[in-house]
Amino acid sequence: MAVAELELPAAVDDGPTAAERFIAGILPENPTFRQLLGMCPTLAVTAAMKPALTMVAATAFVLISANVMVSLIRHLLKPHLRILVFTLTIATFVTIADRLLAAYLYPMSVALGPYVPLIIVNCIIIARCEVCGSKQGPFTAFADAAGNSLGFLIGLGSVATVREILGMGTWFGLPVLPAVVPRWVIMVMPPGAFIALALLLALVNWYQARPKRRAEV
Amino acid sequence: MSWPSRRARTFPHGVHPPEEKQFARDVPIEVVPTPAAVAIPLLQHLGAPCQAVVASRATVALGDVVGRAEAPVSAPVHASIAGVVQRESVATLPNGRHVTTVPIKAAGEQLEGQALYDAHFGGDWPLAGLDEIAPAEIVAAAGEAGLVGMGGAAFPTHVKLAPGPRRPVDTVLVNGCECEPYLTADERLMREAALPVLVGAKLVARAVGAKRIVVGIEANKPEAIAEMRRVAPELGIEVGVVATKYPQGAEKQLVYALLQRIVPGGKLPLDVGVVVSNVATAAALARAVLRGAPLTHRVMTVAGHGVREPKNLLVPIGLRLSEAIEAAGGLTDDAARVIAGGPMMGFSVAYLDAPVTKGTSGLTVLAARDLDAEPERACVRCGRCVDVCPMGLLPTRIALAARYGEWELAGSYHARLCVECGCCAFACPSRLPLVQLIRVAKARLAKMTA
Amino acid sequence: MTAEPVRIAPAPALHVAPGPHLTVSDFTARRMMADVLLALLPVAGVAVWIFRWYAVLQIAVCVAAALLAEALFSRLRRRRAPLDDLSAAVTGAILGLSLPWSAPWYVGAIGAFAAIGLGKAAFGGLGQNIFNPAMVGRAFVMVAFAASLAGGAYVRAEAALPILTQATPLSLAKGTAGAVALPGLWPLFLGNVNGSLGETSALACLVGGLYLCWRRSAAWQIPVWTLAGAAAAAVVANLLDPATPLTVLHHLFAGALFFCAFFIATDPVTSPLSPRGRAVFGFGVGVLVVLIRTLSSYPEGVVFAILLMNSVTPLINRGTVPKPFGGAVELPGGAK
Amino acid sequence: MTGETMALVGLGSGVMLLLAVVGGAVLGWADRRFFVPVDPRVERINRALPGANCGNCGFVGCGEYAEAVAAGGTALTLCAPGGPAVVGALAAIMGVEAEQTWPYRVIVHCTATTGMRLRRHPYQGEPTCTAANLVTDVQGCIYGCLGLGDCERACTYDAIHVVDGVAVVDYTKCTGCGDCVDACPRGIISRVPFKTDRILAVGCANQDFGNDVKAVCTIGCIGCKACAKLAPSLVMKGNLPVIDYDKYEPGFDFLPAIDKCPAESLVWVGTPSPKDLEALADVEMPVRAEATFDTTVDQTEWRG
Amino acid sequence: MELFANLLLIAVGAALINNFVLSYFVGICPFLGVSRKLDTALGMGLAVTFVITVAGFLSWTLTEFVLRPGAPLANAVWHAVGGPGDADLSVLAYIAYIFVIAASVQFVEMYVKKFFPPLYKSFGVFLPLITTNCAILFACLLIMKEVVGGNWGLAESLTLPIFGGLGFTLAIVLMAGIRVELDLADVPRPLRGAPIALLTAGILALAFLGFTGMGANLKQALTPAAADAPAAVASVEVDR
Repeated sequence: MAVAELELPAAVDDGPTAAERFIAGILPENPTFRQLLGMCPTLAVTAAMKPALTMVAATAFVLISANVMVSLIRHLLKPHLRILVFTLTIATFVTIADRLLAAYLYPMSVALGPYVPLIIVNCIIIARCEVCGSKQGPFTAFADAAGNSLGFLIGLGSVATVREILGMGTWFGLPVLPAVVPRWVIMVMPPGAFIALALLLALVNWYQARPKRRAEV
Repeated sequence: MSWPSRRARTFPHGVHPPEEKQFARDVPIEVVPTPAAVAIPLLQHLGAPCQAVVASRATVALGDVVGRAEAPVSAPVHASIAGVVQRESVATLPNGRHVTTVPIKAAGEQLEGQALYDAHFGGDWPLAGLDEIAPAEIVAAAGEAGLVGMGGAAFPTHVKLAPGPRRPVDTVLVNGCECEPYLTADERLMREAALPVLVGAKLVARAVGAKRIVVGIEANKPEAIAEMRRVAPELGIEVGVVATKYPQGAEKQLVYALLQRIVPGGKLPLDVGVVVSNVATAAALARAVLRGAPLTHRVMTVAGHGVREPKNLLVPIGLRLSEAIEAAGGLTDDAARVIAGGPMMGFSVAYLDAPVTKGTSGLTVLAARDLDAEPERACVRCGRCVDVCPMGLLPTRIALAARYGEWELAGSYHARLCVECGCCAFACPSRLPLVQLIRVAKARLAKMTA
Repeated sequence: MTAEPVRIAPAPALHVAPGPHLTVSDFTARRMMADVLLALLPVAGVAVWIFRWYAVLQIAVCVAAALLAEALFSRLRRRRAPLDDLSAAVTGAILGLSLPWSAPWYVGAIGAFAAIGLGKAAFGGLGQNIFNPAMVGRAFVMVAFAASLAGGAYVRAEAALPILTQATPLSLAKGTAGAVALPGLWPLFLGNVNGSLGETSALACLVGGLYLCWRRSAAWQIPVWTLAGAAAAAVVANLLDPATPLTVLHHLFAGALFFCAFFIATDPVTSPLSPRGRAVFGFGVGVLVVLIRTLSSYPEGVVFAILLMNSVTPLINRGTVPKPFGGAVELPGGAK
Repeated sequence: MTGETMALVGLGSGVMLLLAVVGGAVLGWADRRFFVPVDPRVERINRALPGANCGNCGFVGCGEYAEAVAAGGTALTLCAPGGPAVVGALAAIMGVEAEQTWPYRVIVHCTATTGMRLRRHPYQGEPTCTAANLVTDVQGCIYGCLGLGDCERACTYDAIHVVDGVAVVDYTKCTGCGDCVDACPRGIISRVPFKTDRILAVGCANQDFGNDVKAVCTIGCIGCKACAKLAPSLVMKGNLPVIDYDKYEPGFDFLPAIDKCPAESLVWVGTPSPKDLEALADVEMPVRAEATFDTTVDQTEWRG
Repeated sequence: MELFANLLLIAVGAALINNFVLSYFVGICPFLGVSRKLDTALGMGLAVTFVITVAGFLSWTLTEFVLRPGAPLANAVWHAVGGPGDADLSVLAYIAYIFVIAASVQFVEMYVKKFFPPLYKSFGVFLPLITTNCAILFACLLIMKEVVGGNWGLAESLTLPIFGGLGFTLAIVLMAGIRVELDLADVPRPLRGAPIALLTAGILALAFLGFTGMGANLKQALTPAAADAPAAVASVEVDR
């Protein structure tokens, strides 16, 4: 997953355009479903929509800031130090995000607990810095980060939707299932996270394989 | 001297397939009339093929050398009828070997009927003077007569009897178990020709320098045990009764049952000081040494619901399988599967023009009703195969690894120790072709190390 | 992967096949499953006797849902539904018998779908699942519908049958330390107590289980070592905490231990292959059951113990490959 | 900004600086102390390889192949998925002059469809070629294709299929990786250089005498040697003609040989994509998989 | 005795009850990525355990002496420059931790590469990944929280990472055993790879739920007097 990207050379070519990067991040290279990156938050904070979206927002802030920042300083980077620089850049922005959350959305900050600082080690961000930020200009880096943030939103949003509706009968805290429908408490617990993500991934894989199968028949 | 304990002895695990010996156990050995032609395969043994030494249209007599062994591990083949040599052809033997054969068209005077039977088993068998024969002489006679193990392994006997400067052999086991269902050829041999069998055993012991000779017979052959016990004391040979259980006749299992010696994995009985010889091989050795006669005929059983008159036949090597079946009355209408050998380890054949070889101990013909109609299902890991495996392996794991191409995994489960006895597939409730899959794994592993 | 059976044509159209050409006639995978169903009869009988229509309904729902799920998931994979191998029916029956009488119908149905779908079909179907399907289903609904399946759910003041107004023995033991009178050992053994449908009568489980072992449809090592493991752990628990109301025999006869030992742990697919592995597996199940009963907040530990040991089974299998005949043996001086 | 904040920032910076200095010093020391020399080319070769770790090169993975290439003495052309482009890249890294060569493709040496095979018998058992090959009399010809599709399952590129009982290569998809060559238990698939879009192949593997071939196949090669007399790159090996593809001349007129063949054993196969023919900047392909016609059913010991 | 009971609780809590992978979802990347073979999984688990312990020790040191409000070293400098009250550098925590982790991982990588080449060859590529292994940062954060709160000393701060790492090792080894088994299974195509691994993890998580409540009961059993004190095991109230 991230390994392959980390091993890539700091190539000189220009790579895809900003628009291509943006589009690719949303679906074709969706960080959650296609690249299986950032699994920790996808499992940990998706019991309900609200924390999930807060998480996405914090991640998006860090991702965009870090990607643009790395892009700006890309000519100064020494290859063997780049990962360290990325990490420290990310850690700085995460600290900012964490303090902002604590200041303005205190209940959310408490609810997300250590998962906000864990954004530092979210593979998506390092992967984007490595693949795009360290090689392309700030505008492309911004588009790339934005696209991937949207992709992350889709990933977390879909998992959280399934879990919150099945587990609590609500969506964003608003009741959507009638009270007679039994609530599946398991969905808001750890096993439910694994199972929901597994089945969603299987669904995506199945959908991907479908047209090919048709063509064969 | 008789076997110290009269209690039947055996080995761990194994299965009890239906014995089905009733078809031909009480039918005396019958001599097949000389066929119009035979095809002598140039490779009937484990090892290198022979070189044909007779030209097309040459005339040969019974017992003339047709193919000469040129490699160390090989055995010559001889004409089994008198006649005229035809152009070489190929044949696929039941075990899958594709070999060149030398066809011989019958011509001239033939040794037939009772005369042929007497030449094999009748007449006098001198008991005195056996100890004066030089071991080298016995080995040479076995080599010239083209003797191979007739229980099915078909390993050249002269190689087995001259093991070289390895550990000393103290015991010769004569294998009269015949644990395969349906087959009764060895049983008939022991009942009708106990003397040549025991004389042959004596010669084997003389050749390898063993002091002790034990005949192992399964408990379900009381007449054979009685007959052997009648003759054996004269020659100082013990007769041991072993439990009726499959695969009692497998070398390592027999060695364990009779002597409580464990043959280490990947080693031979020789490594624990034992030579195992089949009763038919012993009889053929006696004939080769004392009468100078090559291996041209053998006794085989043709039995099962699929043949009209199940019989034990004395047939010339190279006889077509279809003619052997005709001699047993032909196939019934519901015959479904012809098996060269017994039903557990034999190979199914469908093209009946293939020739009989020195190792063909019988033909089992199963009717449709003998075959299992249960479909193959998923392995439920019940462990039956583990419970029955006489080698103590995990057949289902090896087979599954083979099915998914995980060869190293199969190897790590000791796939190469499998003796392909078929116990696992016999016992499998899901009807998986375990033996076949293990054989695939073994072949692949052999290829990988080669 | 299954070979399409070739139709046996009349002679002389001979056909070929790999050896051996004989197979044991009275033992098939289907027969094994049928044996389990047969062995469950006394257990189900006791359940119906104690819980009446509740038991009938619960078992029927679970079996029907399991069969339906099997058919559905086979269809999704475009394969023939192997309903005739009876494995789905066994899963449904065991699931049903492990549920409380009071569980709503949808609990059984969802449990059966989780069992067959998540526990079996997702791993490739019969013979390839890692976890016991029935226990996956049971654990799924146990966590999903905690309110319907917790200890308290077994008790209904308004129930028509008097026995259903009593708490289950293990809930009693969990709830108040030592103060309550647990049911005597005889009622526990015979089954005259509240509890999940199949677990109440140790006697019925023993009868059915012995039949299974006698038929060799279940490996005898597993129940023996499960009970041994539970007994050993219970002895230790009693030594550490002499005040506990649960004696060793209570641990054995109360709850689902007997049902687990004979019917759940013995599932051949998810238990180790070799006799030695089975012993380790059984012992582990027994110890974990008692450990979870005494220390966790759940009154009963069978479900978790089975799932935990299932996850260890591949490692057990790896560690207990039997020694081949003559494999690594050094001969002591050649002959003995 | 108050002085207090300034002081705090200063303290924080100081701490970070101290950490950085300590960490840097330790790592710098470790870097020298624990230095392991690595050929820089290994890294570059690793990047040039596709990273699929398919194992076709015979090494455990791309990494090991990269090391072997960098160490020298290993052919640069072993990477089948990478194709000519990778060979070129490796050659550039290793500073080797690229030579002219041809794309490799596989040929199946059997063309008999189900109806042409004689003495076939219904088979009950594991439905794979490798397993069926252990059973006698599945079909009369013990050399020919068994048609149970081991090659089809082995192919990563969906380029070989069993059509009417015989394996047929789809040359628009074949990359010549040779997985099918290894998968075939009868060894009737070989891997040869395609010097033109279509090349001549011997579509039979039966090495028996003419009469024995006729008994098992309606189109098998009877070993008449007619073709060998008419085309120099066709040589007889026993009873079977074999094409020496090193001496194969694309322009040679094979028509007389084909016309003369009394069976139907000389066939035209192939159409490699033009892309491959263009991108020929690679050295000679040393791995040339020859069909072995290995029919031995039972390599294992026989026992009683 | 009480320290021992506390340590036992932390150990059981970190390894089983709130398993890092199955309950907190940290370290999922290596859990999914390096669990294909048993020996690599074991190696990875032990590598993580080692690194996490080193990082835990370093983070305790940093927190205790530099980062926590009123830490002695920071305070000394602070008062020397005449700052009022206590110095609070906890805002630096994340940056400091990640720096420490990155440096120690790189050190371990170089060390292993030099002295254990076979080990490096088998999972060398995953060593850099440990840097981005959330389990390690997560352990540091938990330790920080408790140390800042004044609850934990060095013993507790080492017990948590050691047993958290062992819990991770347990989970990844179980997973590897199962996945090796699944290589011989006909798993439906869309589920192959990550989905079936996640599903297996889900069922494992389900099984580990059996340990729920064990901490409180254990504490009650060990220290009857402190029965009503809050559990010492750090808990994160996200998914409860």
